[in-house]
Amino acid sequence: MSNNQKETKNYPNKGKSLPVEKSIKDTVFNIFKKALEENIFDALLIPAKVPDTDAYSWILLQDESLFDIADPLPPVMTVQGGRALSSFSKNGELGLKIAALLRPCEARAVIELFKLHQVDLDNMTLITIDCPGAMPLADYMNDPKKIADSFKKISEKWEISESLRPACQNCHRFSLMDGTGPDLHIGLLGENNKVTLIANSPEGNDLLEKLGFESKDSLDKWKTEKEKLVKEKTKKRESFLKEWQEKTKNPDGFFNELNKCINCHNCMNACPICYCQQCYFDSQMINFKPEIYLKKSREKGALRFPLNTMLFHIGRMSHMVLSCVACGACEDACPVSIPVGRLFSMVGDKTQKQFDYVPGLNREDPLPLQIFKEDEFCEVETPNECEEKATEEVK
Amino acid sequence: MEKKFKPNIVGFLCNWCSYAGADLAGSSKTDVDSSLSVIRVMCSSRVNSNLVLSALLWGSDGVLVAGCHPGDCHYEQGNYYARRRFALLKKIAEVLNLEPDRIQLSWISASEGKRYAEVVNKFAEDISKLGPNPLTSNPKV
Amino acid sequence: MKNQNVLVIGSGVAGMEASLILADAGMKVHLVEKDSLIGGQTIKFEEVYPNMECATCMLAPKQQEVLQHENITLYLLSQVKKTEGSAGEFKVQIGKKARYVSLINCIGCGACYDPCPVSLDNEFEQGMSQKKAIAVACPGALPNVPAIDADNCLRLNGKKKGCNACEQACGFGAIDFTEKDETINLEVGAIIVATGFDQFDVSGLAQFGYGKHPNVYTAMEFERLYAQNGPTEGKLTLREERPIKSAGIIHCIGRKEKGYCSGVCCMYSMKFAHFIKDKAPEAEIHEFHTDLCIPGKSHQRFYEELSKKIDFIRYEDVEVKGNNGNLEIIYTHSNGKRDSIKSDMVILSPAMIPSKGTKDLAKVLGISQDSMGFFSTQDQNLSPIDSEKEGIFIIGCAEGPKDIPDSVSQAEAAAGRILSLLQ
Amino acid sequence: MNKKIGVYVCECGPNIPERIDIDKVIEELSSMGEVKTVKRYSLLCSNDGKKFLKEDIEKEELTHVVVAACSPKEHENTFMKVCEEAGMNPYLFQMVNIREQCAWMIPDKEEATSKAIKYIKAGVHRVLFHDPLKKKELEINVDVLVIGGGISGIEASLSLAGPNRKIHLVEKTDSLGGMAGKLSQILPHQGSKIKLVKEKIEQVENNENIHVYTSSDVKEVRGFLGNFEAVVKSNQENKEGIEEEIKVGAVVLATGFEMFDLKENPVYGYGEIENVVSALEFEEMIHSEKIELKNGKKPKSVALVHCAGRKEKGYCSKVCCLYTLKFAHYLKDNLPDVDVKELYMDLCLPHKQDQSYFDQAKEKGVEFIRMDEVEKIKKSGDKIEVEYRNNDKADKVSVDMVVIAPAMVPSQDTSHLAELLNLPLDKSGFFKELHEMLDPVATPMEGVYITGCALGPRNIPESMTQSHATSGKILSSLIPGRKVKPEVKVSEIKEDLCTGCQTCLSVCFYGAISYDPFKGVSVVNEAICRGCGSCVGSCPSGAIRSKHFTYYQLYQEVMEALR
Repeated sequence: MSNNQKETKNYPNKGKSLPVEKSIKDTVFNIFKKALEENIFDALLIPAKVPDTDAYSWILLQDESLFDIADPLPPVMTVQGGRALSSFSKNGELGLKIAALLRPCEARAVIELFKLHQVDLDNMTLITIDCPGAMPLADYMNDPKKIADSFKKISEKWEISESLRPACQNCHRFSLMDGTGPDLHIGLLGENNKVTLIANSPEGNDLLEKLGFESKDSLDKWKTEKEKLVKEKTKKRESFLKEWQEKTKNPDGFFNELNKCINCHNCMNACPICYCQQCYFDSQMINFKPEIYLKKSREKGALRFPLNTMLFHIGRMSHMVLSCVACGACEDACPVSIPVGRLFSMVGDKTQKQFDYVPGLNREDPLPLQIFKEDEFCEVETPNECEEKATEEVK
Repeated sequence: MEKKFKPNIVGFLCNWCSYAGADLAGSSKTDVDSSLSVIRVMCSSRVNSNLVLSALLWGSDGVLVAGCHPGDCHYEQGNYYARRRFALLKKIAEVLNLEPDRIQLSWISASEGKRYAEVVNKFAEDISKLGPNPLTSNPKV
Repeated sequence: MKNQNVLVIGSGVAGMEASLILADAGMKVHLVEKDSLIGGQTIKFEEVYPNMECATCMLAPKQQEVLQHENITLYLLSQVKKTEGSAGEFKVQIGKKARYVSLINCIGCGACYDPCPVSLDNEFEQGMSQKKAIAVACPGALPNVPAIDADNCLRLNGKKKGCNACEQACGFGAIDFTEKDETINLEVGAIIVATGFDQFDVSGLAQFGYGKHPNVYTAMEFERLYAQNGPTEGKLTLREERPIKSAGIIHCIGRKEKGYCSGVCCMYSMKFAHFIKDKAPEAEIHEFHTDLCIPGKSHQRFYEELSKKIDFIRYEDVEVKGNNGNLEIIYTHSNGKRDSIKSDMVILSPAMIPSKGTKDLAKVLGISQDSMGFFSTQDQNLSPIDSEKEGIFIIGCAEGPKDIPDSVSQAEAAAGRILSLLQ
Repeated sequence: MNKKIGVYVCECGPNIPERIDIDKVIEELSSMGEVKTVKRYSLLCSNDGKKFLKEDIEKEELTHVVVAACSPKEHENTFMKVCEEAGMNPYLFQMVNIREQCAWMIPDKEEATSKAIKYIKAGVHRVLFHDPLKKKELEINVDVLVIGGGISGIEASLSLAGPNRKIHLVEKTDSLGGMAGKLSQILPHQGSKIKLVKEKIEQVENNENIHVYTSSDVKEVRGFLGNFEAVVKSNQENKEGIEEEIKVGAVVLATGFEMFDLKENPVYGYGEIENVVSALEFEEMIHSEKIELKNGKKPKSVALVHCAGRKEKGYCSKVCCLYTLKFAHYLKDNLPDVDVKELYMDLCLPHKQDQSYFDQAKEKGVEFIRMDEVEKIKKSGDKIEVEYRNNDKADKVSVDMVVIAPAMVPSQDTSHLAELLNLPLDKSGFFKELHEMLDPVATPMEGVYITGCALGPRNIPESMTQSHATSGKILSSLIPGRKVKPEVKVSEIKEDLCTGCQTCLSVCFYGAISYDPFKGVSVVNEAICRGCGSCVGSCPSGAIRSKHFTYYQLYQEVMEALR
């Protein structure tokens, strides 16, 4: 674990800029190829297009020839990268050195899963890339070519397009954040035709050094451009939050959205944070004898089945919302188009602020429910004794 | 007005402080509202969203979680964790406007029989004012 | 020492701890308590410093354990009358007063209190409230069984021979007027003395106006005044039921007279200030202290936090005067300045002195008292809890003023010494 | 096997029937499926009542029992015992509180009755989900590992060692004795034996049941009360690096203290100015019977400065006042003309004999000067000036020699050992006791005890007392031939549901949960678990079960409450 305790919290002022000759993809892959050739890492987890289909998937790439099908920024997010990574690095230490190229939201999920011991980061280099967003999965599946094309245009212009997934439209964390998340970040913003490599940890630094790169180039341009976009998207996000708070002004707002739910629990299965073997709300523990249901239905006039739909959603929320990275995977997965991602993201925003916690930001920030302070949250106690405590010693 | 609404409230009380406080309220013959049904747990930290939400969505009009005062936990730190979990739940209820006042966290020590009665009576009164839990009568749920 | 029986005198926090450890080890413990309940002085405290933990809650599980332990025989309303023999083979005689209420049959419902025609001052509450001639000391007392005060019960003192109000009210046949005082003879291998402390009597010191002005309280009175199970059910008021706007707490009462520092008063005095500030945040509180003796590792922090909220005054001398129903504290500051403040309430923090029966018990046990009246212990470095007589150990405040953790440590140490000798 | 439940309603004399219509209760309960019998009894906790209950359980061949009576705090154990005597598993029993929390708090009889029915029905439903839990017994090792060879560790070892109990005493330096061994003399009223420590060391060396490891460190400790494994590593010249594994039943930490580094605060001038010495250096001077200035002359005036480090560290070290008094006495007794000034903030003399010791010093002519704090100690010609403030006025004394009494601070090993044993530290960096009031030598790790200054500043008698206290705790829980019976109502991991996220580890105060990297799941050590259920509350998937408080059981009560 100590390997992952980062000493520097701020990312550096300098990076390495590489000119784009053929394409961004090509420039990025050249770096990876070199790293694989020189055994700086042994394998790379990266999205790829499944040959002869329109489907995207994750591959753990060791054979360089397969870079042909790899794609650092595919038009869709099929399986959340955090989920992909944890699926093979959870049980025991990785023997090999592995790098993973992830969207920032995927990397944040990885950091959360790391805190939950669902990934092993000891031999893992996390690489993130400036993310223009992704297209809704359902749209893409309807017309892959058209959507892929429009994604290309959107991403080139860094447009906050309404055809992007809602989660991506409202995402203000699409780039490197000031924390100990990824080891290396690939900046695409800023200067045209340049890719900027930014080391964000000693390991990242090490990687650049081994590749023979010196971090001497200014990051100013990338930073300016990035911050501009962050500002713009933060504004967008705030209006989204406001709109959704309005929508849930009364309990019906919440129920109206979730009433379409068919209890498939796809949202949970797609969620990178829902790491349980079996969801509590899928378990036998919340089932009762028929007579109880009959009695209830008599009392209420009718009982709706399956029974625990709302319990599932609110319950799942109470389990994972503090770690919700707002990746939108749940929403992509919902067959009945419930805006579940936006809902969770909005609640996530409020609850995470309550605990002064940003999921995925820092590896060493403990999960809010695993720690406590002696003097806190007096406002949730009844009778409220805040005043009395305000003057007392703060731990 | 039709028959006065009498709520169903579930109270999770920790064994060492709050349950003993409830006992003391009884042995001092203090009147306590009968809307609350007591469920004994060893420590308030046993109580989590799984329990509170289930109770609430299955038809409880209110849920009380009660434990030892901060610093007095029989298991040293349990109530601090309970408080964090509760704070999260309360916030979720607030954000979704699911009537956050229907859940309450209180600290009641073994010597606070009177306080137990006050807390329960006040909570029952508040819940009566709120009326039946819409989560249980709402056909959408 | 082969005899596996141990006599423990006093069931305060130290006596209980020693009893439990020995009983857990399989020893047969005979626990003698002069009162009708167990728990000693500590159960009178609403909260204990530095964490403000509720003392009743803290001790209740221990008390229950003592009551239920199969290796502990409890003798309530009892005193040791005679001892002879030596370590390993003490012969002990215990005098046990009649309770007149059966510990087995009584279920503690309290139905007998109201019918009783006699009311008297409740000593446990420092006389601040009344109780009946049949009563428990306070709500939550353990064992939760009342005792009849034979001196005041009309039937037992002969004033009204036919009175059986309590007997009639009892649905369990728990009242037994025919119960007689008993004498019990025991043989034990070792004796642990845990008879605790009393509070220095401040009524002799006229300058503090205790007894003259009703709102001058002793520390122990204040402890009960703010206790949830005390005479006001925790409501903090003056005698005339007016809210408290100002309070002065005076440390070191009796330090000069007794010639020692009691080591705990500074902290409990600050605990009072902390409590008043909690309940009445507007109240102005002054602590009048000489040396601050706050040696616990968390105590100074407590003081530093508190000093932000209340006024600490280092005094050379101090007196309390009445002033039109109000109190005035006149003092000389350590910088020599003479000054005075008005105060609604004054709390006196008196020295801890040996408990009342110490002298008699010393005689019964054949051990001596030190110059301050506490039981003497041997050469302190070798065995700070050994009395001069082998097999007799002195623990807790019977050995000298100390706080709860030190008392508990000594209790555990006494058990350790005994068990170590038996190995 | 068919479930046959017996429900017994205790009247508790007049207490319950006064407020609850028991006939109605019986009527309602009798209609419940699994309930074989419902009976009332006047006073079940009486001897007759218990006898009745036992016989009735046997007669009705009951599998489960519900007793509706007083609070479980009163008689749960009583009736569990009866069930056991009647041949039942005592955990297939449920107590329902219809006295304190029903009859005595609900004035309306009808309301109280329906509440009682609700509670009893919940009890009946609940008891059907009870598991027949079994008490376990574990073999124990009664030997003890004592870490730290100062006076506390020595005393603990001597008190614990016995014909059936071996003690492993590990000391990091090359000799026993610790700080107390460096003291010139012990305070007169604390004992006359100057050679106390020496004698104790001899006793240890002559005790065949104590094995001493000098120049050694404890590298690893694993386990729980009765069953610890530890690795001791030697740093001795000829044995360097050699590790020995030992098995013990308990661990005593007696790692002592260190002195506050006076160089940390330049106002003391320590290390800069000649003839400004620390208390420990002054002890050495007394030891060698040479109280001299650097120039070989005897000092004519000495200032004893208290409370160095008190402000910096945030606590009073308790013993400094007394030992500076000892210095003052020594100076007055041995250098008749010397002028002694004690500069103190507060005199902390909390023991009954301390004050008279102070009074005697005053009689000998020692001057006591109160100060708020030392402003600066500096050289001025041949003299040393101690500048201080008192009541906001600046003042100074001028002397030949200054002796400074520094605060006691945690020894270096403390944080390392805390990590090794998973023990909490307090705000000052000392070990934290399990319960500051009632359990002053225990830790959250049952079987690990702490004594002496490792817990905070204290004097020698107090340290010795605590060593005897640890010995009391250990001798009473680890008895040769006896087994330990861990708590039954503990937590249990359902391995097929556990994802290995280790959230439960972080919320367990007692360190009862560990992670099995091979299986990828958390494991509860039942011998350590106290059954609070905090881990259960922390586990999102419900992979932890708290025995006797399972979700199934609690939900039965919830459902009944909602009827």
